Amino acid sequence: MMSVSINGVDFKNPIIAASGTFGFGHEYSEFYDVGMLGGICSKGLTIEPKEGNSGIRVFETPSGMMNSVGLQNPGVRKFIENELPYMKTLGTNVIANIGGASIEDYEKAVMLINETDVQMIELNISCPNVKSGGMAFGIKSDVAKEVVSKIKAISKKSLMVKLSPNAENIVDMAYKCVEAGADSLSLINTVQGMAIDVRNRKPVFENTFAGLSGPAVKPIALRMVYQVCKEVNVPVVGLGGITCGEDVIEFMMAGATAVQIGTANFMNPLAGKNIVMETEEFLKKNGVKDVKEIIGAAQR
Amino acid sequence: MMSVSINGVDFKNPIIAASGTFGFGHEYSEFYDVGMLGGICSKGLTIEPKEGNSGIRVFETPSGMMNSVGLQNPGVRKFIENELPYMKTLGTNVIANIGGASIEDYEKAVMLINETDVQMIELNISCPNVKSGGMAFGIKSDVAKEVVSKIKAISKKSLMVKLSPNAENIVDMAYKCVEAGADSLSLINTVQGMAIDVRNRKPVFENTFAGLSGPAVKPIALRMVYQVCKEVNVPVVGLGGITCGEDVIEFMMAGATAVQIGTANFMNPLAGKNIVMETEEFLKKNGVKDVKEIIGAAQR
Amino acid sequence: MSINYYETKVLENSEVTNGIYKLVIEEKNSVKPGQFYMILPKTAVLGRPISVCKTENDTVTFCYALIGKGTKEFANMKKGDTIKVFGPLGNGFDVENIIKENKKIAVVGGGIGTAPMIKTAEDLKNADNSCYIHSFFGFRDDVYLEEEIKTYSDEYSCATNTGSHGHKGFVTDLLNPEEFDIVLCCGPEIMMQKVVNMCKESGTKVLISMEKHMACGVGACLVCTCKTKGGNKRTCKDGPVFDGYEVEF
Amino acid sequence: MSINYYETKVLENSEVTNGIYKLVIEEKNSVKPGQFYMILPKTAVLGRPISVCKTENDTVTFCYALIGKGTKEFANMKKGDTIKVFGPLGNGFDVENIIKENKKIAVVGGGIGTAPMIKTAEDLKNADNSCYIHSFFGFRDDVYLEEEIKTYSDEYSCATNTGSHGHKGFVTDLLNPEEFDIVLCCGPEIMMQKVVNMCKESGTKVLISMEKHMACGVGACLVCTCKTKGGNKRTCKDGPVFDGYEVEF
Ligand SMILES: Cc1cc2nc3c(=O)[nH]c(=O)nc-3n(C[C@H](O)[C@H](O)[C@H](O)COP(=O)(O)OP(=O)(O)OC[C@H]3O[C@@H](n4cnc5c(N)ncnc54)[C@H](O)[C@@H]3O)c2cc1C
Ligand SMILES: Cc1cc2nc3c(=O)[nH]c(=O)nc-3n(C[C@H](O)[C@H](O)[C@H](O)COP(=O)(O)OP(=O)(O)OC[C@H]3O[C@@H](n4cnc5c(N)ncnc54)[C@H](O)[C@@H]3O)c2cc1C
Ligand SMILES: Cc1cc2nc3c(=O)[nH]c(=O)nc-3n(C[C@H](O)[C@H](O)[C@H](O)COP(=O)(O)O)c2cc1C
Ligand SMILES: Cc1cc2nc3c(=O)[nH]c(=O)nc-3n(C[C@H](O)[C@H](O)[C@H](O)COP(=O)(O)O)c2cc1C
Ligand code: FES
Ligand code: FES
Repeated sequence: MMSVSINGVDFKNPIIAASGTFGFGHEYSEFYDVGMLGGICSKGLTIEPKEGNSGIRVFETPSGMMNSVGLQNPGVRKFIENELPYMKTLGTNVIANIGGASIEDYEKAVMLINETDVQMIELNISCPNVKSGGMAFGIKSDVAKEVVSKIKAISKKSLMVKLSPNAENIVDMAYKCVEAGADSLSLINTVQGMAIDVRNRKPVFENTFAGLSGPAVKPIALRMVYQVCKEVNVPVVGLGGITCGEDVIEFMMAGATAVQIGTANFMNPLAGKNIVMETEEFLKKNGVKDVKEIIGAAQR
Repeated sequence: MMSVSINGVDFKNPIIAASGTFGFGHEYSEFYDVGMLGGICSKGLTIEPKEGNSGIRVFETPSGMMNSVGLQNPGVRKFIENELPYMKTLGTNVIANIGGASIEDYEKAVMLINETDVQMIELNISCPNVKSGGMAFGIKSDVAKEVVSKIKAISKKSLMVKLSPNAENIVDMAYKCVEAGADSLSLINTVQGMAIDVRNRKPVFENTFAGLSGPAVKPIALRMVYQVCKEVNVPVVGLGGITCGEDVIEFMMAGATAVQIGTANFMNPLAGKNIVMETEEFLKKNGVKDVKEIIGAAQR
Repeated sequence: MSINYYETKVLENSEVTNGIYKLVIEEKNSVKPGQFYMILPKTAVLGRPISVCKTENDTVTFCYALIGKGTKEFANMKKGDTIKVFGPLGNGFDVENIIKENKKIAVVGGGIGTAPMIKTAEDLKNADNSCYIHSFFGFRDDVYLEEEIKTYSDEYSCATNTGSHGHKGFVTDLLNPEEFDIVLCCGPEIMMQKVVNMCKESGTKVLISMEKHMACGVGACLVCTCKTKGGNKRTCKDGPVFDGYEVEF
Repeated sequence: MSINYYETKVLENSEVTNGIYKLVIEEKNSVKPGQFYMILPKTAVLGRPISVCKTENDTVTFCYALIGKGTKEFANMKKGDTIKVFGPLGNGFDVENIIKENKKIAVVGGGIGTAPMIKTAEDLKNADNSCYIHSFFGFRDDVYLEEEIKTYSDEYSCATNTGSHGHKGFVTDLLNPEEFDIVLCCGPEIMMQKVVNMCKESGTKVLISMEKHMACGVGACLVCTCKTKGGNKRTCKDGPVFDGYEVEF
């Protein structure tokens, strides 16, 4: 009743833990059997280990939060060596989220992931592109298209491209990424925001800007998912502010085949589990036999 | 201590009521002396009267709201005849907010406003542009540039252009509008969002999308104001989710010369008054003699 | 008017029947029937418009249905808690004028729309005890506010969809507008439309209290527009009570 | 571990001195000193990490300073209210090991950082009543938790910036690490850095409890990173108690 499939990869249910909010699955395993989730996206991985940003890394906003972790991660090799074996024991799909500051970075990371048994790659194109003066790959469709087609050419895994809501034109971005070979899309990553510490007269974050997530952004995320689903014919995974079963239903009715849960995990460590149960309950209550029936139900 | 000036227009303080949230000043005058505000932006005006959208027009979101009023307004002529005389008695600056579905609409409206004694025009370029298939004027910089330069050519009033956060590139948009002659800029208008009624399996709004405002969008608005202020050398009026004195300070430290208060009026009918007082208090407590001192203090 | 959101005390908050709650707060403002308050949940941005059901000794009583996030928060309040309210708002029923021109009055309520009709009937009776009030209340299944309305009615009729109480069917099955000088009505839009159509047929005056989603509650934002023959009206400020002949459904 | 956010009862919530509050909740989990709970304000997305100050008969006591939005909401709670808590979290001080290897112990607290040091001293004494504890507490002006710490200290010294109580100046003016086998410390980062430097000079062991903004509280999000000689550590999971020699300030 709850299973969905994305590009040949089967998910026992459409609820996936979002990258960067679920570590490599260890921590939340202390709270519930995370194998009940449809999948887990790893923390964003880069070819070399990254220390992440200095200064404050998190700031609460009304119904949301901003983070500036800066892709702190052990690097792809250590991930494969130390984290993946554990993740594979969890009994759910493992999605490797890959970041990079250059196309070569992405390529190297993907080559290594190719040789593992992760089910899917999620290509995070929100990373600052060192070669174009730090503007993220995910802003201009043509820049994104280049990296996606290069990665598609070498990827042996199903390739999901994770879009940034900061893209100049989300629909064009989606279209170009699919054109370049994306097997599926996920959206949204965090929305660029900022805060100012009025006592120090300085931005709160050392990097000035940070990424906004959580319930505050849900209306924006849902709108983008709806727009993108209307335009492309690959599976779309929706996320951004989902905290309950009804939110999942909204994203799926907008056209998403599956969803991811990010900030909600922080609001309640059992969020993933609860959301799976709530979604199932909603379907039962409303006489929906198969979750796939509601995908795109609100498109018109 | 609180006065600022935008392009030759003096404001007794930098707190202005935002368009569409304050009617023409009547209603909130029942609650406090709205003459204590720096200014009032009129409800968005079009050359012809507009009935506005049908169906549901408002929807609450986490720490925000979406609206789909659809520019219901009596038209510029009736505004001048019935509303402006009253607004002029309020003892504060009157800013006429102008919308339109074509450049000719904007031009006609501005010609009429030219002949009145409003202090300023705020050009709302978020309106759907009928000639370009309904995409708003405020999305692509070049489209915006055209309308702004045409209006600048005929406007006898100080011209403030109100930017949409849905612009493809907010900095480029700001830059082009200034190039085209904008005397000042205000941002942000509402962020495009949507909601789905999971019981009816339909978008909540008849127009599918609606405009998100309120505290939820503040981090995004502040970021855009900061980015724009860094780039342009005309006064910028910041808005989006401001609900208290410290929020005002944040926007001004980001570079704004003044701010507008929208959704906050709904959360508390005395919001305008309270925010003026809180801002003044903050300055006093922190030994700031002139509010102008803090403008741009957090820029770096 | 010096009203504004302010914190007041919850004196009582209890479930009167399945999903229907009664809330009593400390509040001194004088209120017209049909007027409402904006009640602001702690976790919300927008107030919830709730009609006044009764006023008495510096208290105001509301009756509300459990719908979504806001009313769920309200349902959890206890005596002694504080709550932010703002009102009374809206035009309300003009009892003085109604009573001056009409002697036989039908008071029609559907579902939670019965709440404002309690105070309406009470104020009519208080204004002129000799007026004749026949109240027609319709519910899905559970009935509530019956004792209250009976106190102020010369006659009372009830309908339920399930037939659990009174007539099985719609309250409109029971109403004959011809018997009345005026019909006063609050309930689901579909029911009010039916009532108005019936009144039009018989030429009976009818006032209805409209329900629209609101933001400002004071007439400034235009999200609560009600289309009428005389153009767009603001439900919060020009209404919620409108002449049934004027409203375009 | 079966812990999770859950609603528990507020048994007491009172201001102990200007802007400093004591909160007692019903809670049965056993807690190590230096561990903390995430306490979730009703209007917030993220829990507020607050250290345990005392545990007793199925209650946990916190002591918190009024800082911003969340603690302001906490300050308004009354006895009988419910509150969402999640804990205990973090490593805490390993009392057994500390007491095994150290007999002369300095317990140093600055400001609200004194809160976890109460339970730390208490648990040390409970583990081995023969250990010698000298507590050094520093405050800006008002002093608090003095009676509590005295109960578990063989000696107690106090410093205030204003000189209103005890030594005028910093608590670090009073501490001589050479006199101790180990120093246990919680307070503002700048103070802990000073303490660690002093300990390094005298070669004294030092454990400090770090304070970082947090989101998940369980080690999954990496927003609470503390840089150490051994690489990035998570304050919520690997800490908040770290070896002072390891932390890179
Ligand atoms: C003038 C007026 C008087 C009313 N009087 C009563 C009354 O006496 N008792 C009672 O139970 N209800 C009354 N209502 C309806 C009541 O306002 C809604 O049931 C309530 O706002 C639902 O809030 P929620 O947070 O539980 O629901 P949610 O669905 O979570 O609310 C989301 C948003 O939609 C709005 N909303 C949802 N349903 C309605 C609705 N039917 N009407 C207006 N806004 C809505 C909410 O105010 C909120 O802004 C009245 C409405 C109006 C306009
Ligand atoms: C392990 C640990 C133990 C703590 N123990 C105590 C204690 O026993 N008593 C006490 O009074 N305080 C303690 N603090 C600090 C306490 O968490 C903050 O004062 C509190 O979170 C402020 O919340 P606020 O909503 O009032 O402030 P706001 O500034 O409105 O908070 C906004 C956001 O920033 C975070 N934040 C703000 N200041 C701090 C801070 N100093 N440390 C961590 N996060 C912060 C908040 O958690 C919230 O997410 C501890 C912090 C940590 C990390
Ligand atoms: C603390 C934190 C760290 C994140 N790290 C990553 C990351 O490494 N890679 C990535 O693609 N997205 C990352 N994200 C974005 C989330 O995966 C998600 O796209 C975003 O938070 C929106 O979803 P939400 O509102 O459900 O949190 C991170 C988000 C947060 C809050
Ligand atoms: C109900 C409503 C109506 C609005 N109408 C207009 C309008 O007519 N013209 C305009 O330029 N902006 C309009 N806006 C946008 C606001 O002026 C403001 O830009 C936006 O709401 C963000 O500010 P806030 O978060 O403080 O509300 C409207 C906003 C709301 C909520
Ligand atoms: S709710 Fe704002 S005009 Fe009625
Ligand atoms: S708060 Fe998430 S890792 Fe520490």
